[in-house]
Amino acid sequence: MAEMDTPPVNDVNICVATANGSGSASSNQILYKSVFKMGIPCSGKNLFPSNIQGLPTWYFIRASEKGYLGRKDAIDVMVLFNDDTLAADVKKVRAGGLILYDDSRPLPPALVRKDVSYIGVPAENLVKEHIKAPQLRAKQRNMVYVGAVGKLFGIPMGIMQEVLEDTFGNKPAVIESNLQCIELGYKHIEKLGTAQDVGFLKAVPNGNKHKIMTEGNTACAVGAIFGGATVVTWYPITPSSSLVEEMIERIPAFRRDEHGKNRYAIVQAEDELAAVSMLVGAGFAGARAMTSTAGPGLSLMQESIGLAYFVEVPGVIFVIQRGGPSTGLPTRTQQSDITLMHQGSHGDTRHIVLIPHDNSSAFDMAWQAFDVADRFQTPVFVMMDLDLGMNMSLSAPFAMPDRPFDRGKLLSEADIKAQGDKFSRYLDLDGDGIPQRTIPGNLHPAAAYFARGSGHDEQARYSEDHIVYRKLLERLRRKYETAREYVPKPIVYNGASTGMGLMSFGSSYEPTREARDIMATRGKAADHLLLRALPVNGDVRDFLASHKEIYLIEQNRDGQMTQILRDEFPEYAARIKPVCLFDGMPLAAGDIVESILGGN
Amino acid sequence: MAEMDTPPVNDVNICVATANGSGSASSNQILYKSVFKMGIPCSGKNLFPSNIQGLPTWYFIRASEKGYLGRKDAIDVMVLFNDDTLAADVKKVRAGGLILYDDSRPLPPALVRKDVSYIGVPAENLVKEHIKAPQLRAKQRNMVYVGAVGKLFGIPMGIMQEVLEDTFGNKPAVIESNLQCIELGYKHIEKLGTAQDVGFLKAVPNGNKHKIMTEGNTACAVGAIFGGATVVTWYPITPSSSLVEEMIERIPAFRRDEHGKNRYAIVQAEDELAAVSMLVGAGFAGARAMTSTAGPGLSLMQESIGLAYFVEVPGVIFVIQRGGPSTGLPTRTQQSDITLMHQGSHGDTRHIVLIPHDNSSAFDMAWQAFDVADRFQTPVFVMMDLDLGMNMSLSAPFAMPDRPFDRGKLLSEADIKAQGDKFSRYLDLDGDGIPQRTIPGNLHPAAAYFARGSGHDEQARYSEDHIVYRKLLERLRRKYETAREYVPKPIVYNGASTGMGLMSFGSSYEPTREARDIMATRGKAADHLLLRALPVNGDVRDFLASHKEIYLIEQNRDGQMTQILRDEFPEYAARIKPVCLFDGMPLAAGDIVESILGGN
Amino acid sequence: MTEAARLEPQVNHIHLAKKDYEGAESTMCKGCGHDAITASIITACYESSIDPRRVVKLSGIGCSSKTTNYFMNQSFGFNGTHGRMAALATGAGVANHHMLPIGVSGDGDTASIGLGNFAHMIRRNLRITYIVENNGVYGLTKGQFSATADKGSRAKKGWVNPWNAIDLASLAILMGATFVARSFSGDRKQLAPLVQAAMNHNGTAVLDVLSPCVTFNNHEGSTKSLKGIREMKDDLNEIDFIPEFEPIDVEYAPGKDLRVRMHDGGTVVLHKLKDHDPTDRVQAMSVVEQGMHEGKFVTGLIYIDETQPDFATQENVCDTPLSMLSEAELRPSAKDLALINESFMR
Amino acid sequence: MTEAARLEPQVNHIHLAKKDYEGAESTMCKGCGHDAITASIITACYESSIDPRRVVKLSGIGCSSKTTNYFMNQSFGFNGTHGRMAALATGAGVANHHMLPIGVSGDGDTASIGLGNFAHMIRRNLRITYIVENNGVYGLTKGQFSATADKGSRAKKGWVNPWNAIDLASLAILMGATFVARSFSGDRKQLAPLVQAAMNHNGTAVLDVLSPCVTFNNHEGSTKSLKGIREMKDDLNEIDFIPEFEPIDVEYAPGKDLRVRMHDGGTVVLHKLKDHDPTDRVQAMSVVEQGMHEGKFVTGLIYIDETQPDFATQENVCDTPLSMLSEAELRPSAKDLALINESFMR
Ligand SMILES: Cc1ncc(C[n+]2csc(CCOP(=O)(O)OP(=O)(O)O)c2C)c(N)n1
Ligand SMILES: Cc1ncc(C[n+]2csc(CCOP(=O)(O)OP(=O)(O)O)c2C)c(N)n1
Ligand code: SF4
Ligand code: SF4
Ligand SMILES: [Mg+2]
Ligand SMILES: [Mg+2]
Repeated sequence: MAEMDTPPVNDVNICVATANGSGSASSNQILYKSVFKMGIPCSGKNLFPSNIQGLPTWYFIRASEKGYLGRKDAIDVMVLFNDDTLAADVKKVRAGGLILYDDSRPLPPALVRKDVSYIGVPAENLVKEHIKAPQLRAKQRNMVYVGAVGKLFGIPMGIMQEVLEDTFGNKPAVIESNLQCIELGYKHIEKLGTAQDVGFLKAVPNGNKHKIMTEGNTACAVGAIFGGATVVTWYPITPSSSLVEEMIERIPAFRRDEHGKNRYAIVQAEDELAAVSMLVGAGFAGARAMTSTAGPGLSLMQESIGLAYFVEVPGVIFVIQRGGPSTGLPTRTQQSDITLMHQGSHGDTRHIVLIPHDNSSAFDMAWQAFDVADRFQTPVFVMMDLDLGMNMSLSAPFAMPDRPFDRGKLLSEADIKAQGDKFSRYLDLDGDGIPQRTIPGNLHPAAAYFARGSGHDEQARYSEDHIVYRKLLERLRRKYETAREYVPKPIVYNGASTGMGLMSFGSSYEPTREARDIMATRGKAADHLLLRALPVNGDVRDFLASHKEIYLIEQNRDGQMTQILRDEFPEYAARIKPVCLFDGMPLAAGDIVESILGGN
Repeated sequence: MAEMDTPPVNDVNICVATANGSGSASSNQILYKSVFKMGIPCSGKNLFPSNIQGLPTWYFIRASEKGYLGRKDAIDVMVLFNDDTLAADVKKVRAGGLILYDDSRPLPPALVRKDVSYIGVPAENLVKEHIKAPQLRAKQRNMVYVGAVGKLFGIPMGIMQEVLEDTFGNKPAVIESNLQCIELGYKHIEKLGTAQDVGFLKAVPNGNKHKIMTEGNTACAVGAIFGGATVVTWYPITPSSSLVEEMIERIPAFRRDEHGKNRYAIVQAEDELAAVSMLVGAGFAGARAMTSTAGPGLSLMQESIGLAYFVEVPGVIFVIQRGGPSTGLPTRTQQSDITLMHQGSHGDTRHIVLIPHDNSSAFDMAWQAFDVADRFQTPVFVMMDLDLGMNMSLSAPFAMPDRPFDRGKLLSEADIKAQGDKFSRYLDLDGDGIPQRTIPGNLHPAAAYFARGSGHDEQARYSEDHIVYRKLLERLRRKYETAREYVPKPIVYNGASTGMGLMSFGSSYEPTREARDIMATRGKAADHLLLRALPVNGDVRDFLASHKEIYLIEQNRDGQMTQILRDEFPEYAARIKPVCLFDGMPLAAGDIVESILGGN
Repeated sequence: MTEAARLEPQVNHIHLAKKDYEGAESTMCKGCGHDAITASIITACYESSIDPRRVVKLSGIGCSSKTTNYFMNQSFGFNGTHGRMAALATGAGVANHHMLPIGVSGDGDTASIGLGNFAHMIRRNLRITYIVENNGVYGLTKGQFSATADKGSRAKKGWVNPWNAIDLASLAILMGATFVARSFSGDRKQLAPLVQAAMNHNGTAVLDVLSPCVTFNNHEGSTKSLKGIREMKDDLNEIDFIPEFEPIDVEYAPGKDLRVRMHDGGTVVLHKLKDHDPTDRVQAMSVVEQGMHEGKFVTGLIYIDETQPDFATQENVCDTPLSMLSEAELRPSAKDLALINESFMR
Repeated sequence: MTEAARLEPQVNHIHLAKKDYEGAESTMCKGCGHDAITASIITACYESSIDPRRVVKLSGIGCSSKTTNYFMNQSFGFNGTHGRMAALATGAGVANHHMLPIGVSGDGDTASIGLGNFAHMIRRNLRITYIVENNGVYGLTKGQFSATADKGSRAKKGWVNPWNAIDLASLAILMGATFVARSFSGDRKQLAPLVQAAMNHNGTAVLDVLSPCVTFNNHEGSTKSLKGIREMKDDLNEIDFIPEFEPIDVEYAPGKDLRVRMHDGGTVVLHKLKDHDPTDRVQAMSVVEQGMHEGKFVTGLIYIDETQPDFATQENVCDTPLSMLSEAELRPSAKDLALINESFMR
């Protein structure tokens, strides 16, 4: 390959193998942010165990001048800092790649491959020698590889120092000792004079000027604050916990009133049944309410999701998907709760699902979700996953909402008066399936109604009448149809298509985008449609009609999105071929290409 | 219509309107059983409120010499015994039909229709006059209409007396006073000399000779006993409670050992989360375990259903569907929990669903379900609904199971020894996706394993490896594919088809069968396929291939079964048109015909 | 009744007549205890001059849970899912803490499927009047035992209950409830003032009200039949509630009587019948235990603590209900967002 | 340890060495209390000569719940869903009541999401040794408060807990538990014999074991830190367990000491340190309450009642485990079916 001759610039894929709880989270962060600071597009993906201390974890830093942020299969550089996984890790690096290891002790000869180069840095010894406090040594050993990688690939010492200062702000002691370790690694390589030809990083002036780096859960947290979330209920569960925890950290800055009181309540529930019931109670009472969960929690919420749907209570549910079924792989990513979101609960339901594909859209959809929920008086899902939610990535900065709150058909006392002192909770006045709504505290004598999960008529009275019931279900379905044109539309990326179309959604978008470029270089140009919500809308039908061969990229086993689309568009069902990649690893473009075109 | 000239024989549709808790359950039962005893095919459907006392309830008795057991839209006879619903009920009878009412007080003139005939029976007065104990009067008033209807339509007094004796066996006082009231009604009509021309009942010698009459929940209860259910966990919920309550009544007769101890345990759980968790615990421990529930319970069970799927624990879950979503209409029927059964829980799952369509198949599938669960080591659903489960209907008698228990690949100590003292819990030795299994109490040193809902390898060890995980999910899917050929196959009823096909399942079968006959008389002959299980198998593909226009009859709003089939057979997706009838009433053939062919 | 009726004024302090506190027609069985409780709730709200428009009625699923529909038509109501009323109320309560929540549940709803959420609601001291209409049976599903059925109790179907009853009063005290009372549906003189007091309590007020199911649990062998309850009922105290707007002119015997000023106004006057101090938590636990031991249902105000902050206070919620906050109060500015974006560039 | 090691025989009564009771390598953080509890369970099973093949290990989800994997490799194990172990164990226990169930749970698992199922398991007196590894925190999800965190306790993230802790020992007693003990992960001398006794108890034995989370709840301001627990621990009694097969040769001081013969063999000998009679339910409740009041964790055997039937007995389950019954014992005959069919023809 060409790269063997002239080492590529700003196209490096580094994997760092460490142990959980060993302090590598910080060192990886420093490394990642340094690449960002150099102006090079980059993503940082953490493959961590469902454990607190001692199990293996891998961190992928991909620098890509072309701006590909998905995981890359081929690893250029492997940093071996976990003895427990040495043997397997050695095999992971591509032929021609580089292995950086701790040569405080020699590498077992069996682990020496001929087709890769090895560079040693005696981190353990260096730390033992230079760091006085023994309790710091274990954690800071990881900083040594930061320096070594920095030196090897051309990250200026100054940049790493700046990042350290940004990160540890007002803790000079921490900055100092970390800096010392980074320098140990840096200088060791410098002294060795070792070079490598795997690739280099070169600062791109203003390269990331209009970019931010963050995690999707943080984007949702900030978005929810801008969406006006006031009642936040939750029960901790990986990988969703950080979403609410970010809110806990951030919300006080914006939501304290002049008496120091909170314009919000964040309630840690005793379980997900309670979390979702609280959400429904708060939504009924008129608050912008939300919760955040993952698969097992979503399963537990099913009954009350149906209640909210049938009673027509707004609420926003963030679902950060992980590897299912059951407890599954809590620290791996998947898109496998689609059916349970879209058709969740017993009986006929159809739920609105918003599907961000990067941090900036996560922010947008997080605040929009509250508007959608209020307008349609129904639970709205924001479909995230671990890859999007917990990994560092670049995106455009968050854009200020371009419109005021939409609280939908929420009537004030004056509104009721203006319409002749009449109000029917479940009457479809406008033909869009959406009735009017009041909330407790509205003192108009006609405002109150009795909400119930059992059959009810347009005046919210109990009813078992079969015609009333059928009409109610039909209206609910009509509401879903109305939502079709309200939710975000797909984005189509057309090119010189050969009749092949790719469809992606959520975290599959980024690797699909890259896969499309790769396929084009292989003579298989394809168009690409990004789904951004359920119900599907806009150009989807056209896209299906105009492409004979369509691959729908899904991170699940059974083609859950495919099932929905095939049912919605039976005339094109046979064209839609699911590409199911569900091993729990962040999706890589190479896997998509291989699935469609076959291994080269 | 022809019926107006010569009153039809043995083709009468009677609706009895009474109030809940007024004793009408008994009187309707007597009436229904009397028709049965005359040898006339008949069904008895109860439309009851979600209430204990005082709300309206309707009972439909349909006698059909041709053996149609579905609900019929056109009501020939209306028995008006509920003042609260008089006005609406008067409208329900077809033109030319008959109204029987209590003329102790005169009917309001507004309720007098010209196109129907009225017959009065002064039940209240008769009872007041003849029944001494005032507390009995309210309840026994209903027996008066039994006698009146009997006399009007030709049910011999002797048959009604026999039925009374069968029903109240050893309670002569009850028999006597009921009989007295029936006679009051009978003689009153006799005395009046009133005749009617709506239809007659005429005994058919041996007409129901090889038929039994019962309710589907009873059929499941008996089937489960024959299937060897030993641990039965439940939480009461309409319309499923009677299934387990029937077991509680019946099981002691068969399952007491020589010391008077129980060879079963029926545990009323504190909620459905517990019921299903107990089921999983018992299944893991090796018992044939079952539970029974309805929509809201099914929603609550979602998390543990995924656990059972992923850990591969057998268990049988009866779901008696009712009107959803949410609490919905608990006493109405639907087929709207299909998705939640078939793809229940978060993550990718595919569950086996058996679908009885009458009482005899409910018995069969109830016992078979335990074999299927043991063989596939997975939760198996038996999909029922209120119409099947709680209404009286005819069927062939229960047939003794034609094969011994199939406990699947359950290894004894000797089995493990025989295979070289080796056992791997999750290893697919046979390529069918089904591994071997052991249960606690197996003392072979290799027998024990550690079950977990998190990622695991073939030896049941914890694993987060992505390849191990992918292979595990693929194997689970393979198991589902293996089940395809094991579960009951569809039944195809071919005729002189015009290329039109009807597909039905469960309680939709009977009205679809009737609809097909009606359509044939209208020159629209169609073939009919009865689905009996998921995954679909057998002739389904052929049927789809060989019919251009296919109507899939479903009692839900969104075409839940259609969605599954369209995904399974994308090439025929466009042919499959859902006929969605979901108002909660037992399905009537007329509604199907109308949906397909349009109003007559 | 007739006497009371004669004395009753036509309208109350806020000019509402008693019928203004009525709801839809009941669909309970004739004679059901739940209807009697409904009547007491109506009386209590009328007597306390509660504005129905300030009330939110909450319930789970069961015969009992239906009854919120049978009082105060002018109030918002929410009949949710089985066992989750406590959590539903928590959400509604924090969203608008100016409303007065009245929750009605059954023993199945609270002690079986809802036990965990009930316990945690108490722990948070959510402001609510939480009434359990306790009949020891699942009424709506036709007569199975609930978790409050007594050991040895016989069901209508003939089954005998092998398990000990869960005592909701002692459980509530153990979980930290700040107001715990027990009463009987048939004793309106005791129940109505308890409801009045509960509504003025700033925290979770648990009322465990024995309420015979005349259809499924009123036979020989049942301990929660009308007869059974009457025999086992044992009053700790007589209770009067004097609303804020009325002069405290009841007889008061120092030593024997106890006055408690309620957080939200009004005063409870207790005439002690037993030597029991309802402000002593340990005594409260043991008086209930002791009663059970002796086969008695101890009734009256069992425990009260007016000093604890309620949930919304503890959560430091601002005065304007969260549900009423405007966009201006909720959405940070573009400048705020710019700062956030900037922090993500470092 | 070294002393004990020297005295310890190489194999126990059933010829197993201690290492035969070990499990997979632990993945807990270094110093986690849960590992110490695992060690005590191993000791207890070894000392009592438990046959690992007769044990079923059950757990929910959490760091604590993982630990069933770290002892007795030769036992069946089931690591289920969060909060449902009690119900899972109920199913497994009734399916095969000859197995010995050891359940391990966390405080989040039991006192938050699992509270209802836990309470109802106790009510049924399911035979199980139910160990709660109580650290006042959600370990596995990284340090949120659990429902047993004390009021005012400070989380590592800085949050302060505003809610009262749920006390699992008194809750267990209230729910009718027949064996309730509390201990500390670090006190193997107390814990191991308690586990031994629990395993020989014919009903639900609840062991609330304080177990510091060294990673997320071991800082200043936490009441469940190692230091906090050591300071607050207050022993009610010293406990010895003498298995069936050993002579009872411990010192015994009449009046001060108490012997309880366990239903399934073996004897518990208690040397009282406080004036507490663990067979008195009311005393048991109040000794815990009193302790809490004084800011102490009362430990030792708090309550025991060996007279109650366990769940399987109460359910009248036959001697052969239900899971082992054959088709001949389960499937009625063709004649039976004919009779049933006939009954449906009338
Ligand atoms: C999740 C769920 N499970 C079961 C039911 C069925 N169900 C309805 S009411 C009820 C019990 C009601 O008992 P209780 O709360 O004591 O009320 P009561 O009718 O006795 O007043 C049950 C089990 C349900 N509605 N939802
Ligand atoms: C239904 C569900 N909700 C949430 C979680 C996430 N979760 C895993 S462990 C845990 C808490 C564990 O706390 P605890 O039981 O105290 O155990 P510890 O880790 O402290 O030993 C939670 C909330 C889950 N696995 N399942
Ligand atoms: S069934 Fe019982 S609880 Fe329900 S309404 Fe009737 S008497 Fe009341
Ligand atoms: S996080 Fe806490 S509870 Fe979990 S293993 Fe570490 S120390 Fe133990
Ligand atoms: Mg009840
Ligand atoms: Mg914990």
